[in-house]
Amino acid sequence: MSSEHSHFHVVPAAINFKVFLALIGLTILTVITARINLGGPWNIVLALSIACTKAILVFLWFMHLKYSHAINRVVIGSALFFLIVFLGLTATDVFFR
Amino acid sequence: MEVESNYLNHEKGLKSWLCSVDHKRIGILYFIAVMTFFLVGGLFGLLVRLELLTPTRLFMSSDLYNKAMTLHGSVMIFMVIIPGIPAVLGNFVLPLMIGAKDVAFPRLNLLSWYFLMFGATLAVLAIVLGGVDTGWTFYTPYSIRSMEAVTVILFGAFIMGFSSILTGLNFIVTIHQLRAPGMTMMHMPLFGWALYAAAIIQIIATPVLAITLLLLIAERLFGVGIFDASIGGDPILFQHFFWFYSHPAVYIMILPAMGIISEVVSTFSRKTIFGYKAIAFSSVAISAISFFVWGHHLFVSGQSELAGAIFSILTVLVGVPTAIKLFNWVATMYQGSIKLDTPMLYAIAFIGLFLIGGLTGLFLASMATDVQLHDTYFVVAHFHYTMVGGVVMGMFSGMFYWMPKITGKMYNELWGRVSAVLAFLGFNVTFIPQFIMGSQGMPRRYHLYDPKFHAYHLTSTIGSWILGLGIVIAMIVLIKSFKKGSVAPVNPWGGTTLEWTTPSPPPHDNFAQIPTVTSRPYEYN
Amino acid sequence: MDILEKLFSFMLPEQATGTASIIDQIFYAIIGLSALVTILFFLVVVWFVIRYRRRREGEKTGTITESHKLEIVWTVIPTIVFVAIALWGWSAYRTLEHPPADAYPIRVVGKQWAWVFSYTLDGKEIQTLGQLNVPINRPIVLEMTSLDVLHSFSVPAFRVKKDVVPGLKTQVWFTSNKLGSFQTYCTEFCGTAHSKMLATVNVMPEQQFERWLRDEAAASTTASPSVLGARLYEFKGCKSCHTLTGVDDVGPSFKGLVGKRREFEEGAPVEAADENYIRRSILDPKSQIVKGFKPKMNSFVGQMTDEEIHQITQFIKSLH
Amino acid sequence: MSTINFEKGVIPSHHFSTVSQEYHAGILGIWLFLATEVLMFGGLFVAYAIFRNMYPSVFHDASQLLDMQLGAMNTVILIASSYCMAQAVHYTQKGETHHAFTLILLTILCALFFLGVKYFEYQHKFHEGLLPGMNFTHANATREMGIFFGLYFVMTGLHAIHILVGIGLMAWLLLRFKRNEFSPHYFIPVDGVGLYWHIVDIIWIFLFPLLYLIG
Repeated sequence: MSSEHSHFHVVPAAINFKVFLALIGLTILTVITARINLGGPWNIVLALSIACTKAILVFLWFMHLKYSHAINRVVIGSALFFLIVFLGLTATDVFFR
Repeated sequence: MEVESNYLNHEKGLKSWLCSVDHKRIGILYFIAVMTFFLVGGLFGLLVRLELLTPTRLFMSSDLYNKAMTLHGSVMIFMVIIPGIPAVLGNFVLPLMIGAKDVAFPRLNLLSWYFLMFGATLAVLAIVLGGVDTGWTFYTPYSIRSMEAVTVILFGAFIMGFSSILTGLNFIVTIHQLRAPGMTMMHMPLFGWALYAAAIIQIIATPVLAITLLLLIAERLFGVGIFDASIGGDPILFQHFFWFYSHPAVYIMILPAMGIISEVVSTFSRKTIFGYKAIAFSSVAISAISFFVWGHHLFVSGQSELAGAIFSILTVLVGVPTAIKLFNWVATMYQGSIKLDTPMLYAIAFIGLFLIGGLTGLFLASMATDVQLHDTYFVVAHFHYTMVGGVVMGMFSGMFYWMPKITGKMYNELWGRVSAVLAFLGFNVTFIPQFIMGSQGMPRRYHLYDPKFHAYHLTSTIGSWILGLGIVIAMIVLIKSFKKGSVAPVNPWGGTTLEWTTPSPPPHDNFAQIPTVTSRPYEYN
Repeated sequence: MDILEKLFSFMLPEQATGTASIIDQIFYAIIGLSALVTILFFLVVVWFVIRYRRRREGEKTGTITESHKLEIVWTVIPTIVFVAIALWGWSAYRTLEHPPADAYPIRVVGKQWAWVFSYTLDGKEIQTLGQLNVPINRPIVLEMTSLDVLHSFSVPAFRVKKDVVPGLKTQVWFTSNKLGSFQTYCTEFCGTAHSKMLATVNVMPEQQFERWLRDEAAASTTASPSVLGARLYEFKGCKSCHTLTGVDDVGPSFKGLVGKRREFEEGAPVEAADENYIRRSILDPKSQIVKGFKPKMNSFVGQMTDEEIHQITQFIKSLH
Repeated sequence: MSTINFEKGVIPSHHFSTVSQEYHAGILGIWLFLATEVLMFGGLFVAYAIFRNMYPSVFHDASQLLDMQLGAMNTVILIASSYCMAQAVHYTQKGETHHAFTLILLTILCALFFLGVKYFEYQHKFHEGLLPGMNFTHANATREMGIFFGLYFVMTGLHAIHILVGIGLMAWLLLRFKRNEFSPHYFIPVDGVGLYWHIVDIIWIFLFPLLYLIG
């Protein structure tokens, strides 16, 4: 039974601050790049990938998913997976009608 | 003789029940709630069948018939078979079965009961306000234009969704964190695995129902336009949103029932379950694949042919784990020592009826035959075979199996068996004619119908009386066993799972000392 | 396959198109398989229950708890059989989905609780309510849409069914090879009179169909506005709420309406109902709800041309 | 990377055998709840993705009507509040509860500021007639723009409700800090509310580019 985790990792203040700066930086980046028209789907791909990196930063450090039990990663991972299944299969209908 | 304290006489008074955080008492609270809703839903089912006795109007107007049909569907699904087995038997038995003193979050467990009651009162309010006539599926655009009570029942269903999420959340954490020492996942009884698989679906599917209902409420109040074609929205998108929850939801209903059948068949055949790993993994496989198949509800709704083909193939794949389970249960009986007590009777009824339910699903999974059978009484019979033949029979099998442990008294065995036989016969007389008239083209949700179907409807209505009688007898026998009946032994059926090691009824704290588990659950000799 | 057909043909309606047998074959195959599996299961369970009934408490029972060989067999075989059924169903669906190029188009409009079919003959549009007349042995394609909520056009005898969705064009096609009339149902719940939203498909010889079409086209050019208004009274659904007998229903009766004083729930009353009053209650009914009636009527903007409004007004005028 | 040892002198609730078992149960429970939040908003993102592909130009024009500066400022504020919350959890674990108290207060202020900006944006839209769906009355606008604003109001509205709930939770935390219930050995509620707040922030991180920055 999972009791070997009797200790708990404390995320140091320095890492929190670095993550904070990275998030602010990425926000500024996404605002700037939104103005340049990269043509085709690239604008949305770039905007989404920036948003995903920001989300991953928050997940791993602010929410200390990095140091949590593996089951928590499985939980949030499966939530995102079934979301993609939902979008994917609905798209096979809506855009091929 | 001093009565030893158990969870029933541990403390007295209504307040001790309504604010109890003991998983056993919450199980009883849910039992009372689910049984009342079952009576209400069943009554409306009988009224609908009575109205269909004659091709023309008998005693209901078309509007009233549509309201009765909608109410039968909504009450039975949201208030009876979704909370039914997990909240009543799961709450009571799971902690005992895995050697825990209580579920992980007792207070959330009580909150989930209040969510159900609050949601149910909203639904009752909707009936009083004029009723809902959209069918339990609330398809747009009709549900957008329908009367104002629909918003109230939508909000009620939204609230009840939280009850389901909290139960699922509680069970996942309980199974992960609170198993007795030595009970690895592969030593956990199969009812635990079934509740775990159902809880996964409750966690992942119910939020999408929540957002679907919110979007529909926003559509009705503010005209958001997403599902309304007049300004570019897409009514078929609502069907995608609705069925992404509602098809996995039918597996929330059936998986716990399958868990009960694994327990009952193994105990009443006094034989280790056949293929423990196969059944455990097929439960989780079902909950995973169930999220890929919802499109078979849209084969003829204007869905693209590509999506139809993909959904058709995925739908038949979800039938494979179910087939594996049916084979394993029958294989368990081989070389067993089978005793046909009431739980076993209901379990065998489950195997027979759910087999037919599953096989008739094949007609609806293949696109060509679905063109002929979609939205006819064939579909009505199919889902009643899985929902009543499956979930309700499984629920009664589980209730008769654990009632001695819950009440501490033995139920009346003779009347238990009578109820099983009556329910089985009545069920078949009610729904086999519906298969036939369905494939002949009799559409679903019809208040007035073509006289050529009269004979089938007549037989079906008579069958519904027998089914109703069987279920009422079963309920009386169960409820009476709270008051009267001989004192139940600690282990009336010779079960090997942990809940049979506690006295019946179990003490407030389940186990004085948490047991250690060494062997797999079903070792008989 | 034909033994299955003899055994289970009572479950399916008559076959009135060439393609119906494609679907019926799959139906018979699956029901044959299901019956076989159900009987096998029934026999095995009954045999086990009798053979291994409990003779005395605590007797020794078998020790087989799993057999990989058996489990692989009853995993692989159902998978193959099920996937085969799905693929067969899909290939049959493909042949039924795409109409032949020379199919005769008929437009179908589903609206709350009636089906309107419209044909075109050299530029003129002919409409029928609830009666779909088609020539025999000719592919017909129905281009369908809905004016309000979801409906579904289903003709069991033709093995044809497709939802009718507002804002989307859906289609079905068939080639009837049998004369006579066949029942049509609406199979998607659409409200109060969902069970009365029926229609009949009349399959007639080619010449009779051509002659009927020409007569209809001719009739619609010579008929007087009030006669055409009478047809509109039915087509546009006025009939379901306004009677012609003077007895009020969901809406006020049309009999003797012209010239009557009209008092409204709100707003100034109209002394004598005239053409403008009728026109406004068609285009903006909610602004002129007569006292004692509920605002149930939706606006007909976009659903009735000015000429049609003129025809219905002439018809109401003729009812004094 | 310092760690805290749990076992010293803390009694778990009656049905848990050890404190760390109770802790991990609590965290798993919170993550499961966060999964339901992600899936609920996920449904809205699916609807957004479908309608954006259906009407790309309409979404492009409608997005120009939104004020990008306000959106960017709100994003920065919410990231800052998320940082404060993460630090608050850090200091609670370190035992400096008074420091954590001020940080949570700061987070609440950021959240209130965010809602203020949102209120101003909504006010501006009501005034201009950019309302959802049917009652969309903005001049020279196509019919489908009602859908963009329908989605906009549902997404940002539901998000704003979650911010309000977050403020309520944090106020409840301040109360418990006052009664100094939290210590390096008992901080599950602080960690839980922190996780909830970070998910609300992540949802806005996705909302901002999708609604305001359609290139």
